Amino acid sequence: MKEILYYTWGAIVSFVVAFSVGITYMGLNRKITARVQNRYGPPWYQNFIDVIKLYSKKTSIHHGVMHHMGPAFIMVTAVVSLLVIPILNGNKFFPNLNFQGDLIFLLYIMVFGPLGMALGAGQTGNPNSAIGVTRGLSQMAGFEIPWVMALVALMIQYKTTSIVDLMNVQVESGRWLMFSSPFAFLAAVMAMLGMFRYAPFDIVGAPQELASGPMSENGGKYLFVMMSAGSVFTFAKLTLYVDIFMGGADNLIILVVKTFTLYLIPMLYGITSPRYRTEQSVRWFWGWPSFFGLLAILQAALF
Amino acid sequence: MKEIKKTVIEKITTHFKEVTAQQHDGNRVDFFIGKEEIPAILFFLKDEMGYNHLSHIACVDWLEEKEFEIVYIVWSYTDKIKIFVHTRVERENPVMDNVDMIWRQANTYEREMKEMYGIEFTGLEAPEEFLLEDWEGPPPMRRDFDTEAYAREKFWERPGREDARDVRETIIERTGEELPDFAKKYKR
Amino acid sequence: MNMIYILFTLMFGGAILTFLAHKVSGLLRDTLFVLTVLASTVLFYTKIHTGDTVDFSISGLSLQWGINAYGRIFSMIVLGLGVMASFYSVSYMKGKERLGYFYFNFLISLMSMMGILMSHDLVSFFIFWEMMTWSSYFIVIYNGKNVQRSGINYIIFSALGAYAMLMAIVMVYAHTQSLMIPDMMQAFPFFPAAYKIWLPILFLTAFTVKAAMMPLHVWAPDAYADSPMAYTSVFSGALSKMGIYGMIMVFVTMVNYLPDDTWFRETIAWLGAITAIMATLWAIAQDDARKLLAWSSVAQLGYIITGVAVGTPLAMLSALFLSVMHALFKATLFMAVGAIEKQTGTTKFTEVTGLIRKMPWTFISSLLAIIGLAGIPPLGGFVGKWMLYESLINSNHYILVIAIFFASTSAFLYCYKFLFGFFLGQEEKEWEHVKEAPALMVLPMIIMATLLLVFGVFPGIVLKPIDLGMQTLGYSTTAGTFWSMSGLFNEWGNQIMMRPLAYAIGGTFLFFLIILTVKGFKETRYVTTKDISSSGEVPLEHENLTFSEGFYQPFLRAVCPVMKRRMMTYYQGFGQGMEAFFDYLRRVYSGNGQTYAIYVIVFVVILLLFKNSLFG
Amino acid sequence: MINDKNSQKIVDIIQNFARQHSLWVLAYGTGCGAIELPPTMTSRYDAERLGVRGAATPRQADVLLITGYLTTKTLKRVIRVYEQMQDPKYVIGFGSCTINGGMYWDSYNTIKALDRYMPVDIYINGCMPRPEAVLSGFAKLQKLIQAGKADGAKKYKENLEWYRANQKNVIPNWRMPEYNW
Repeated sequence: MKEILYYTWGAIVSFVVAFSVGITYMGLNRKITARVQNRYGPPWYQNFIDVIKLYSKKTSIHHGVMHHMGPAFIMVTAVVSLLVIPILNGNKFFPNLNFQGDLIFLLYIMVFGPLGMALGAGQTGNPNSAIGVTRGLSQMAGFEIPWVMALVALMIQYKTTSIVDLMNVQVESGRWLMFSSPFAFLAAVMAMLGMFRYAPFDIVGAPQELASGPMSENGGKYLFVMMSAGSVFTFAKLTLYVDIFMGGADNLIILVVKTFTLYLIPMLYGITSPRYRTEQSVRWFWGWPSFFGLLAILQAALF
Repeated sequence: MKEIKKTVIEKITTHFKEVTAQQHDGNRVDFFIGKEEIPAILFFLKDEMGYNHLSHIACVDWLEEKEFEIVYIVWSYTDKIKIFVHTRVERENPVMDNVDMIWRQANTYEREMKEMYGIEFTGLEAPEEFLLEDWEGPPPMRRDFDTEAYAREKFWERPGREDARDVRETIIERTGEELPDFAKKYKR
Repeated sequence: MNMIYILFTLMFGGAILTFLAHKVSGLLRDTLFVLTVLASTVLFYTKIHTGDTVDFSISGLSLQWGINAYGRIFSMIVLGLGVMASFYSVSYMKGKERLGYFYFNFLISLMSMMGILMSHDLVSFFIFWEMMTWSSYFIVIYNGKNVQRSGINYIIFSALGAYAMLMAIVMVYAHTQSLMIPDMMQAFPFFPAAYKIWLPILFLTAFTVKAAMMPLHVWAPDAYADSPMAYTSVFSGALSKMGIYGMIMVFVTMVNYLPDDTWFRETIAWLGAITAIMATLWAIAQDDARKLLAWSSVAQLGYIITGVAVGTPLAMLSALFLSVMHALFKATLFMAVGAIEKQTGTTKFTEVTGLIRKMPWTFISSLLAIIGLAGIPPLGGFVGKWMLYESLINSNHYILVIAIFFASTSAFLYCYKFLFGFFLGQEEKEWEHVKEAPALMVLPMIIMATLLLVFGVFPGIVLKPIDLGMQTLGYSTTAGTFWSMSGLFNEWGNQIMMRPLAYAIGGTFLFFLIILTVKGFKETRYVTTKDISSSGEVPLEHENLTFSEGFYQPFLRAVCPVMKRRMMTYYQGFGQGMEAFFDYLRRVYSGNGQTYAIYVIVFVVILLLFKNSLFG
Repeated sequence: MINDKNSQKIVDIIQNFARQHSLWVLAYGTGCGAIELPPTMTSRYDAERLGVRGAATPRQADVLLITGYLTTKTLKRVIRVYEQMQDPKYVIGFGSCTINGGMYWDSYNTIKALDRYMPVDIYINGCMPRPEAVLSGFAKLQKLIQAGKADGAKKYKENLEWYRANQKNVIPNWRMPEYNW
C-alpha cells in the first residue's frame, strides 16, 4: 500500500513537471516559429492559456464510447512512458517504474496511445480522421525502423536493454553515447523528426488538407486531454533521448537545457520545410536514416 | 485568317441551307440558325471541321421579342477561330435540344440555364438542383423578374438604407448619360 | 482398457455417431458433437497423465501411443480451441447443409491432432498426419466455392509434404529397423552425413507446409479464407501449430547434431522473417476480412518459425508462448468475422461499417484480440513478442530483429483496418437491423479474449507447462531465469514486470477516463456519426462518408517494389513449364506407323553400333 | 467550495482571461473578405500575438468569422457550422455585407442582416475592413469576453425559436439535426 502511494506520488510529481515543461516548449515552439517568420509571435505561455481555455469550454460532444475514451488512451501512453523513462540520473526525486520496463516495452507502449486514439478517431465517422490515421500508421512503419536500429545498436554494444543501464554506462565512462555511437544518434534523431510530426512530416494532422486529421471531431475537454498528453509525451520523448544519448541529467536545469537543445532540431527543421506526401515520408525514413541505423549496428557488432 | 474564315463560311453555308453567316473583325464568325438544326451543326463543327472545344453556352433574354437567344461558342485549335452559333427559342415554354452528348461540359451550362432562365433541355442528364438550392421563385435571370422587390419581400432589411438605389441610376446621375430605351422600359 | 484407447474410441465413435445422428435430428447431432468434444477434453485432463503410454502391434510393427509434457502444451491448444470452436460452430452452422459431414470431419481432425501429439512412433504419426490433412481438406471444400484454387492448392502442397515425410520415414526405418521416434532420435547422431542433412530437410518440408512457411505458404490464405469460420479458428489456431510441433522436434533432436547447424538455422529463421514481412504486406492490401486474417496467420506463424529456428531457450519459450497466444487471438478474430458474416452476410470492409453499437461484445473481444495480435502491452501478445526480440538480440541476430520489428510495426496497419472496417466509421441505415450474434457465439470469443488479458499480466500461467515441455525436449528449466509469475527476464538480466505495468496502465486509463466523464457530464452529448464537421454539409441518410476504399494506398505505393513478385506466379510458371515440357515429349507418339518403325530401326542401329561397349 | 461565491468569481476571472487570450478562429471565407485574413495572420499584422489562431474544424473553434456576403445556400452551412461549435462561442460579422447587405442589398439570394439568423457579437465595418480594423474588432471582442458580456451562444439558446423562424423563412427545405443544448 505504502509502495503504491509512493509511486503514485512520484507519478503525480513527474506528470506536473513534464506537463509544465512540455507545454512551455510547445509555446516556445510557436514563439520561435513566429520569430523565424519575422512575426512578433504569441507569448511563451500562450499554450497554457490555450489549455485552460480548452478546459473551461462548457460543452462537448462525442460520437460514441471509443471516441470518448480515445484521449484517455493517449494519456496512458504519455504517462506510462514518462513513468518508465528515468527523468534524472540515479533516479533522484522522481520515483518511478523504470526498473519494471525496458526499451522494448517502451517502444510498444509508445504506440498504445496513438492506436487507441485512432480507434476513437475512427468512430467519429469523419473521413478526414480515418485518412489521418492511415497516414499516421504508415509513417510509424517508416520511422520505427531507423529508431529501432539505433536502439538495437546500443543494446548490443552495451549488452543491456534497460535505459538505466545505458545511463550508468555514460556516467561511468563520462562519455555521451552521442559521441561514442554517432551513427545510432544520427538515425535516432532522424527518426525523431517523424516522431514529433512537425513539418515536413506533419502529414497526420495537416490542418489545410485534413482539417487536423484524427482530432477533427475533438473539442473542449477532449482536446484538453489530448493537448496535455501531447506536451507530457513531448517531454517524455526528449528525456528519453537525453537519457540514452546525452548522458542523462543530474538536475532539472541541466535536463531542461539538454532537452530544449534537442527539441530545437525537429522544431527548426520543421519551420524551414514544406510537407511530404505519405509515401515520400515513408520512403525517406527507409533511406538515409535506415542506412545510418545499419551503420550503427555494424559499428556495434564489429567494434 | 480571312481565307480560313471564308472557307468556314462556305463550308457551313453549303451544308446547311437556312443559315446566315456574319463576319466579324478578328477571329470570330457568327452563324444564325434555327433551333432544330443546332445538334446537326454542332456535330458537324466538331467532327468534320475540328471545332472540338466548347467555350461557352450563353443565353440572352430578348423580352421585347418574346424570345431567348442561345449562343454556342466553339473554338478550333487548328484554325484558331471562334464560331458563335446563335439560335432562338420562344419565351413561353422554351424547350431546347440537349447537346451534352457532344460535349460533356455542356451539361453544366445547360443545368445553369435551366435554373436561371427556365429553359427545358430534353433528356438532360442529372437534372436535379444545381446552383440554386431550395429555390422556389421564378427563374431569377429572366428580365421580367424583379430582384429588388423579391429581395425586399424575402429578406429582412435593416432600417436606414431606404435611399439605396439601383447602381445604374447612380451612374447616370454622376455622368449624365442617357439610358437606352429598352432599359428605361424596365427601369425600377 | 487403457484410457488412451478410450479417448480415441470416444472421439472416433463420437464422430461416427454425430454423422449418423444428422439423419435423425439436428438437436441430437449438435448435442452429440459438443458432448464428444467436452467428454474427451475432460477425459484427457482428468484420467490421462504425463508419461502414460500404451504399446501394441499391428502385423509385426510395434507401435506406441502416449503423452509427454511437450505434447501437453499443444493438447492445451487443440482441446481448448476445440471446446470453444465446437460451442461456436453449433450456433454458427445452424441452418447450413451437410452438417453431419462437417461435424464428422471436425471431430476427425481434432482426433487426428490429438493422435499426432500422442504418437510415439512414425507410422501412427504419419497416419494421423494424413487423416488431419484429409479431414481439413474436406472442410476447406465444404463451402464449395473456389475449390479449384483453395482445395487443390492445399491438397497438392500437403501431398508434397506427406511424400517428403514418407521418404524420411523409410530412410529412418532402413537404417535403424525401428519406427519409434525415441529410437530415431537416439540413433540420429550416428547416421551417415548425407542422412543427417536430408532427414531434417525432408521432415521440415512436411512440417513447414502446415506451418505455411515462405515458399510453401501459397495454399494457406485461400484455404483459411474459404473454409467455414467455425473451423478456420481451429485450422489456423491449432492445425497449423502441428507444423510448429513437428518443427520444434526436428530442430531439437536433429538440427542440434548437424556438424554446422548455423547456416541451417539462419536460413529457416530468415525464411520465417521473410514470411512474416511479406504476409504482413499482403494482409495490408486485402479488402476482405477473411483474407486479411488468413495472411495475418501466415505472418504470425513466420514469427513463431523464426523463434523456433533461432532455438535458444528464450526463443523457444517465445515461440511456444506465441503459439498459444496466436491460437487464442486468431481464433477469436476468425470467430468475430464469422459472427459478422452470420449477422450481415458479408465480410468485406468496403461494405460493412459502423457495427460497434450493434455488436458491442464482438467488438470488445476483437479489440482485445487485436491488441494481443499487435503485441501491445499488457496483453499476451506483447509477452511473446518481448521474449522473441530479446532472444534475437541476445543471440546476435541484429538484422533479423529489425526484419521482425518491421513486420510487427506494419501489422498495426492491418490491425487498425480490421477494427475500423467493421466496427467504426459512419453508421449506415443498411446495417441498422444488425443485432449482436447469439450468446453461444459471443461467449467463446469473450472467454478467449479475457484469457489473453490474464495471460498477458500473468504469463507464468502458460509458461509453466511450456517450461515442463521444454524440459522434456532437453532444455534445462527456465523458471526463475527467464520468467516468474508475472515477470520476464532476458539473458543479460534485464527484466520486465507485467503486473505493476498493467496496474500503471489501468490506473492511468481509469483516472483520465473518470476525468473525461465527470467533467461537464451534463454538457456532454452523444451525437450521431452523421453529425460531423464536414464543411457545414449534412450527409444525407444514404450518403456514407466512411473511408474504406483504397485504405492504405500511400503505404502500398511506398512498398510496391517488393510486392510485385508473388510466389504463386512462380509455381504457376513451373506448372506451365512442366505442362509444355510433357506436351513436347508427347509428340513422340505421333500415331504414324512409319515413325514408330523409324524408332525401332534407330534403336536397333544404336544397339548394333554400341554392341561392344554395352554388352561386350 | 465550488458553489462559494468568491471562489466562483476567481474561477470566472481565470476562465475569462483564458478565453480572452486564446481565440481560435474558424474563418468561413464566404466572400471577398477572406483575402483580408492572410495579411492579418502573417508577419505584417500578426494576429497570433493576441492569441488569435486558426482552427481547423468547428469542434475546436471559439470564434466564427464570417467574411462577407451570405447567400441562402451558404447561410445554411454557416448555421450548421455555428451549431457544431462548442460553447462558449462567438461570431464576428465581417464587412458591410453582413451588416446591411452592402452592395448586394438587392440580390435575390443574399441575406441582408446576419444578426437576424445568428447571434453576432461584433460587427466589423468596412468594404472590406482592413487588417487594422479586424484587429481592433478582435480587441473589442476580447474586452467583451473579459467583461463576460460576449454571450451570443446564450442568446441563441434562449431565442432559438425566433432565430429558427427567421432561418426557416429564407431556407424553405429545412433539413438539419436538432439543436438541443
